[in-house]
Amino acid sequence: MDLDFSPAERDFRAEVREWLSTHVPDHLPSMDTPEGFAAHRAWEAELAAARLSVVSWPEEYGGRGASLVEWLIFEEEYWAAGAPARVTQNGIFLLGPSLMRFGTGEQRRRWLPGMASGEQVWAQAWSEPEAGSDLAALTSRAEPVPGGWRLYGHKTWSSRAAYATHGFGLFRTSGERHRGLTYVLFPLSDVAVRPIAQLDGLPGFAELHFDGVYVPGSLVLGRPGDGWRIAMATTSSERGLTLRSPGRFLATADRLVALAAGADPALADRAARCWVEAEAYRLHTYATARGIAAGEEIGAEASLGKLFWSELDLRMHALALDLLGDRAGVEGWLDGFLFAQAGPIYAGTNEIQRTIVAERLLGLPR
Amino acid sequence: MDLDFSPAERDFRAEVREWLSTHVPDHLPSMDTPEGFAAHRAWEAELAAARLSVVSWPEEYGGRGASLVEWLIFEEEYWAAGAPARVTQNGIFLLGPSLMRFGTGEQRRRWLPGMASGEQVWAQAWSEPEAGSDLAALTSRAEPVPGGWRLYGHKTWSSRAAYATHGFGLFRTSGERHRGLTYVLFPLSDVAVRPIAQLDGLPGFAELHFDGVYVPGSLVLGRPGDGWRIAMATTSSERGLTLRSPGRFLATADRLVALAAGADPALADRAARCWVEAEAYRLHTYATARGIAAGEEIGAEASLGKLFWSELDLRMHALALDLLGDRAGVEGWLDGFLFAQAGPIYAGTNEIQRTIVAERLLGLPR
Amino acid sequence: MMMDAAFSADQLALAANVRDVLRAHCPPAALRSERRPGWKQLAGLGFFQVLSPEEDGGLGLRLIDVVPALEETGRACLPGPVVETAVVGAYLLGGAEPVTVAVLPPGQAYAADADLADLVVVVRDGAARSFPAASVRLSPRPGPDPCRPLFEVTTETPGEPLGADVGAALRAGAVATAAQLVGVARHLLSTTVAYAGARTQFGAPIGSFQAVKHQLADAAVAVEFAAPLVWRAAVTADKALAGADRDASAAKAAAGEAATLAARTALQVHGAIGYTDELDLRFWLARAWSLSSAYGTTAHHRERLRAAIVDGSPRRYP
Amino acid sequence: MMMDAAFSADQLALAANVRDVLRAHCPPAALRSERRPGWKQLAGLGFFQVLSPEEDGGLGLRLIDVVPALEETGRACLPGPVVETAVVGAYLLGGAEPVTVAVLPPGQAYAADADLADLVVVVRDGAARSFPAASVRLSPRPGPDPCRPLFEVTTETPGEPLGADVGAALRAGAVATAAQLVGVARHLLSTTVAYAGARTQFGAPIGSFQAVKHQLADAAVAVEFAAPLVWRAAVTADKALAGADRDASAAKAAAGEAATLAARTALQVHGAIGYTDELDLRFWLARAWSLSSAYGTTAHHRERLRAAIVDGSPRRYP
Repeated sequence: MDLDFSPAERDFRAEVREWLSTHVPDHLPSMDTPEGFAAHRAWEAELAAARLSVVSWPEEYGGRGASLVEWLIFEEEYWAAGAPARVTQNGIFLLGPSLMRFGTGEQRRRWLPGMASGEQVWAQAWSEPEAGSDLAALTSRAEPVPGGWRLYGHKTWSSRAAYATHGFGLFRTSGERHRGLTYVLFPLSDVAVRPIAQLDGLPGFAELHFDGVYVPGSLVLGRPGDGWRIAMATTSSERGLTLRSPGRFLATADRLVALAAGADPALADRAARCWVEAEAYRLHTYATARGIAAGEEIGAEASLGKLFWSELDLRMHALALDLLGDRAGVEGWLDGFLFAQAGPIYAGTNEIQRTIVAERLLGLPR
Repeated sequence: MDLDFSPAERDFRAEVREWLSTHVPDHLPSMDTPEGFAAHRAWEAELAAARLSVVSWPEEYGGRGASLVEWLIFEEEYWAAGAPARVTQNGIFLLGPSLMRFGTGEQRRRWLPGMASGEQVWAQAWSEPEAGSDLAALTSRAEPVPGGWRLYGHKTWSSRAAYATHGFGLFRTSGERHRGLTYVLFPLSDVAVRPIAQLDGLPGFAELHFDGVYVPGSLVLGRPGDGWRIAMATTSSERGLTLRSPGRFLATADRLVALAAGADPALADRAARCWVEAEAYRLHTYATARGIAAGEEIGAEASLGKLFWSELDLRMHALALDLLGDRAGVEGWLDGFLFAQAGPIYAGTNEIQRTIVAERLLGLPR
Repeated sequence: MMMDAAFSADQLALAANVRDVLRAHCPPAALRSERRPGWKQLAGLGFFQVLSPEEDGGLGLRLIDVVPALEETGRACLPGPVVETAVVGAYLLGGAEPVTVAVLPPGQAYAADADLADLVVVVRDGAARSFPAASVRLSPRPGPDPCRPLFEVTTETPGEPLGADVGAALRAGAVATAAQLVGVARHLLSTTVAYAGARTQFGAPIGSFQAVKHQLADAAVAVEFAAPLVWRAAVTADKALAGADRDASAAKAAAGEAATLAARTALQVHGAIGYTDELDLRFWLARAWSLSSAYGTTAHHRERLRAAIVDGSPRRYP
Repeated sequence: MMMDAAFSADQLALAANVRDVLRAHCPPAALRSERRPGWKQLAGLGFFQVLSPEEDGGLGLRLIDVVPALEETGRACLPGPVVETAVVGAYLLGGAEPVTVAVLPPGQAYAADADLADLVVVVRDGAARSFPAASVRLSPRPGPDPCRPLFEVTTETPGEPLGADVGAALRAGAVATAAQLVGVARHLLSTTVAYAGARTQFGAPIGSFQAVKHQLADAAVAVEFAAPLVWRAAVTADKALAGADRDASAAKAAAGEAATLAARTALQVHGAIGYTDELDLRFWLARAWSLSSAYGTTAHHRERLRAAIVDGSPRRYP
């Protein structure tokens, strides 16, 4: 496979690069502070106004109907330009694709445009205190009431929930382990949200307490009992293409290589290795995109990618600390270092990913 | 703890170094060939004549009653001098300690001196085709007959058995998984031995077929049913101090460092790391020796050492191949490379060692 | 896994042909008894002239077109100087006549498979010279791979200087070897998965233990992400793009490391039996080790990458 | 594990005293509320004068004598400039008066814990100068460790030159920090083992899964074999033997890597909760990271080791 881009793709890249070069803000405060959250949301609105917030979505929802390859190009340019992390990411990368695939026409029209513009910011609510890796053990429940459901229970590790407007998660509607789960959207206005401070002291996560929160039936995605299947499709896209596009790692690797110039050869060696591995992830992703364009489904293969990028991200940030010593914080690498620590944990721990690779791709016995 | 040696220890080191400097043969053929086996046995006899074959054994069995520290000193000098691998090692390092601890006075007097002199060369016979890591699943059996036992069954991966004179192993005398095993010594003259070629094409292992081989009762070590307990004591010494003394790794690391002079800094870095790790293994071993001298038992701790040296040995030989490229064979590193591949497998696989460390030392649940 | 998406139908069809031929004519048993199994049949496909110009009777394909087929030669552990004859020879000699070629690249002491060669190409000081086999003396030297023996080459004639681009030929040799290493690694993985599913210990197939699963998953990740570097390197080599040497080094280093990891994992999962002549595994272990040091060791390519990327100017984007 | 055998009864008794004091006066809760928990009580033991000569009112001990006690300060995650005050200060200042010391070593941009210092020692161009805290300006700078804040130090006076052996002082600082890192790693291991025994997923304690066991075992191996390098470095530093710098680098690099591995493993086993303020774990994670770059990063010490061992003359045997 060539990495030759079509004239249209080149034009698109040029347009994105040009726009970013004049719009990317210098440095926003952390999105886990109130002022940072507001600043990130304003940035999302600016992106959306240029129709660059969700380029691969259909035009009617705020996108451009761009191809997967164009989306990858957008991401490369976005991160290379040093643009901010996306405060909308749980919505646009996790819920959005599920809505497009499993939502009704009305649900799509109602929720996707606001997600694309950053007007609504969505938090995911998978985990519970006793169900982290083992999602089928969830106990939070949705009880049927006339016209809708009432939610009860306790979710945790809900990213962004401290400031988000809406949430989505799985709630138990029957006792069957996997088939008793239902996928529910909910406004956070009615939910008791308790922020959880992370390593950096900021509330990147929150606990959600549901005490009979009412949601109308129109907020259930798919059919009751379909939640597991929809969530697996969602987490598979989370593990795979959409959450962690190569652009981010390419940009990190390029910055590392610049840092390593003149450094001890043993450190420079590690930087060169990271650069090559980011490139490998890029090439692999283009091949996957071509496969998807040709009608292939991305399933357990996504686990290979998740293992690769999460370990690469750890190595890159460890190298940055070795290169910078106590200047890592001042040079802006500490947030990334801490975030990289979470890579092998979220979206299915790497232990779970290894088991998926072994059983589903390699065919080892359960 | 200091690494200060006493005047007596220094004198001992000087004596050993002096003797080796005038006696170590240039290069012996592989001990897995008939001529190499004979040459190695002749070398063992030469060592024994200088009372250097088993320095830590009591004088009556051919040793010098040396302390553990002196034994470590001997080993450092032995490998630093480039002396040959020990063809007697399964006897002197595995069976010998078990005989001293669990054997009768008569058994000790009968077998230890010939083991020390290399007159008898012992092969170990633990594994069976269906019981590699899972020794308690052994099915080879010893049936009681007047005056002794008859052995039936099939052992495999018996190191050195192609040319050895005697063997030792576990045989089932009752159905209880662990407590039905008995520790038996046997002459190889009555056993059908089928050599197994290794990666290098030489018969480093053999299969042993027992078809009612008779052994007198005096060849059972400990009581019938005690085999598991005795074997565990043996494999613990195999994992620990006796089989893989630091001297060997120190010598390898020193040779590597010499090879790495002038090499690319990334390779030199790996060589320096190996050198330090070999030193760490040495220091750790001296501390262990001091602990043993103070009356501590070496148990599950041995697994830590086995994990460390086997992984270090792999890294050292991989580095040698990276430094030497296609000259690795000519420069004499290929045998060591192949042997290092077996390190994480024999004497209890590293997976089993990690589980032992986790459960017995760290206290994780079974 | 999804990597097939990287190749065209024609490229995959060539690989499928090679695979079928090697299944029939280079089965594992042949590795013990034949020096050149399957070569005649591959020659019948035109495989050894695949890169030669059509006017010379070759197939006129590019390096990228044979990457999947080269992977199959690694997967089958095909003995003999495959890369030398089909790739390096095509670059250096043009390929007017079908000859078997052995190569002594710079930085290496010995020529692999020189016992089978019609021509031995020696590259020293940036220049390549070819020697008819009859004019050189070959002395066997120990190496890890029984099916890829090493020979010291002593020349007594000046040989014939070759005018072609030596750098391009060696670069193609490294990329082709990387493709073979990916195939070797894939075979090691699949054969180990099969063994782990069949072998039981502690009352269960060993492949059901997490420790075995996770080791194999890590090896699978390494192979999966080495493969795209190989096709990328073939493309940039074909187009002689800036960065072609860098990409070749990335491919060779990553494929060598993936194959070495797969070999280590295979041996660890098999246990002692993997170490012996009882199984065929040892041929692929040996191939992983021997090809890792062919056309530059992994360490050599890592050094070149450092120079190209950290000391060079590593722009990625078009 | 068996490493206690490396120390004398007196050395272990001092460590036990420190441990008891810190259990009582520096519990995890204190890390959230106090800047210097346990310091008064440790001072009462003479801990901060432990290396100072007896004629100056110190205990006159050697560095090796306090290695186990320093490990305990790491195990307790004791905040404040412990190594600076008890070790580096003793080497540089003699220790006539009990003062709290912060140090800005060469190669570092910021002084840790300078907010607590009576004296700030700045080492530049091989010379050390001391500055009374009142004479310098401190500007906080971001770092990973909430209990070990970093400060940029701006001096406006010439300071007082210190005549002592700066190299020996920094070397002792590196070794002492390595001892703390071993203690940090041990705590990370034991607290993670406890969590893995209690937390259930998929119907079993997660500590019963092989993947968790084997990760923890690997971290235990790293800690177990870093520890002897630390006591070895303390001994050679005390005796000012040739190779003392090399041994200090070996200790610091190995302890830093062991602690970083233990931190990674702890976080992976804990999952998302390990990442948060809900647990105390984060204090030890932060300490592992922050001490890894104190008195030279791991990479710096690896570079020094390469120079000393491969380019130097690394004889080991007496």
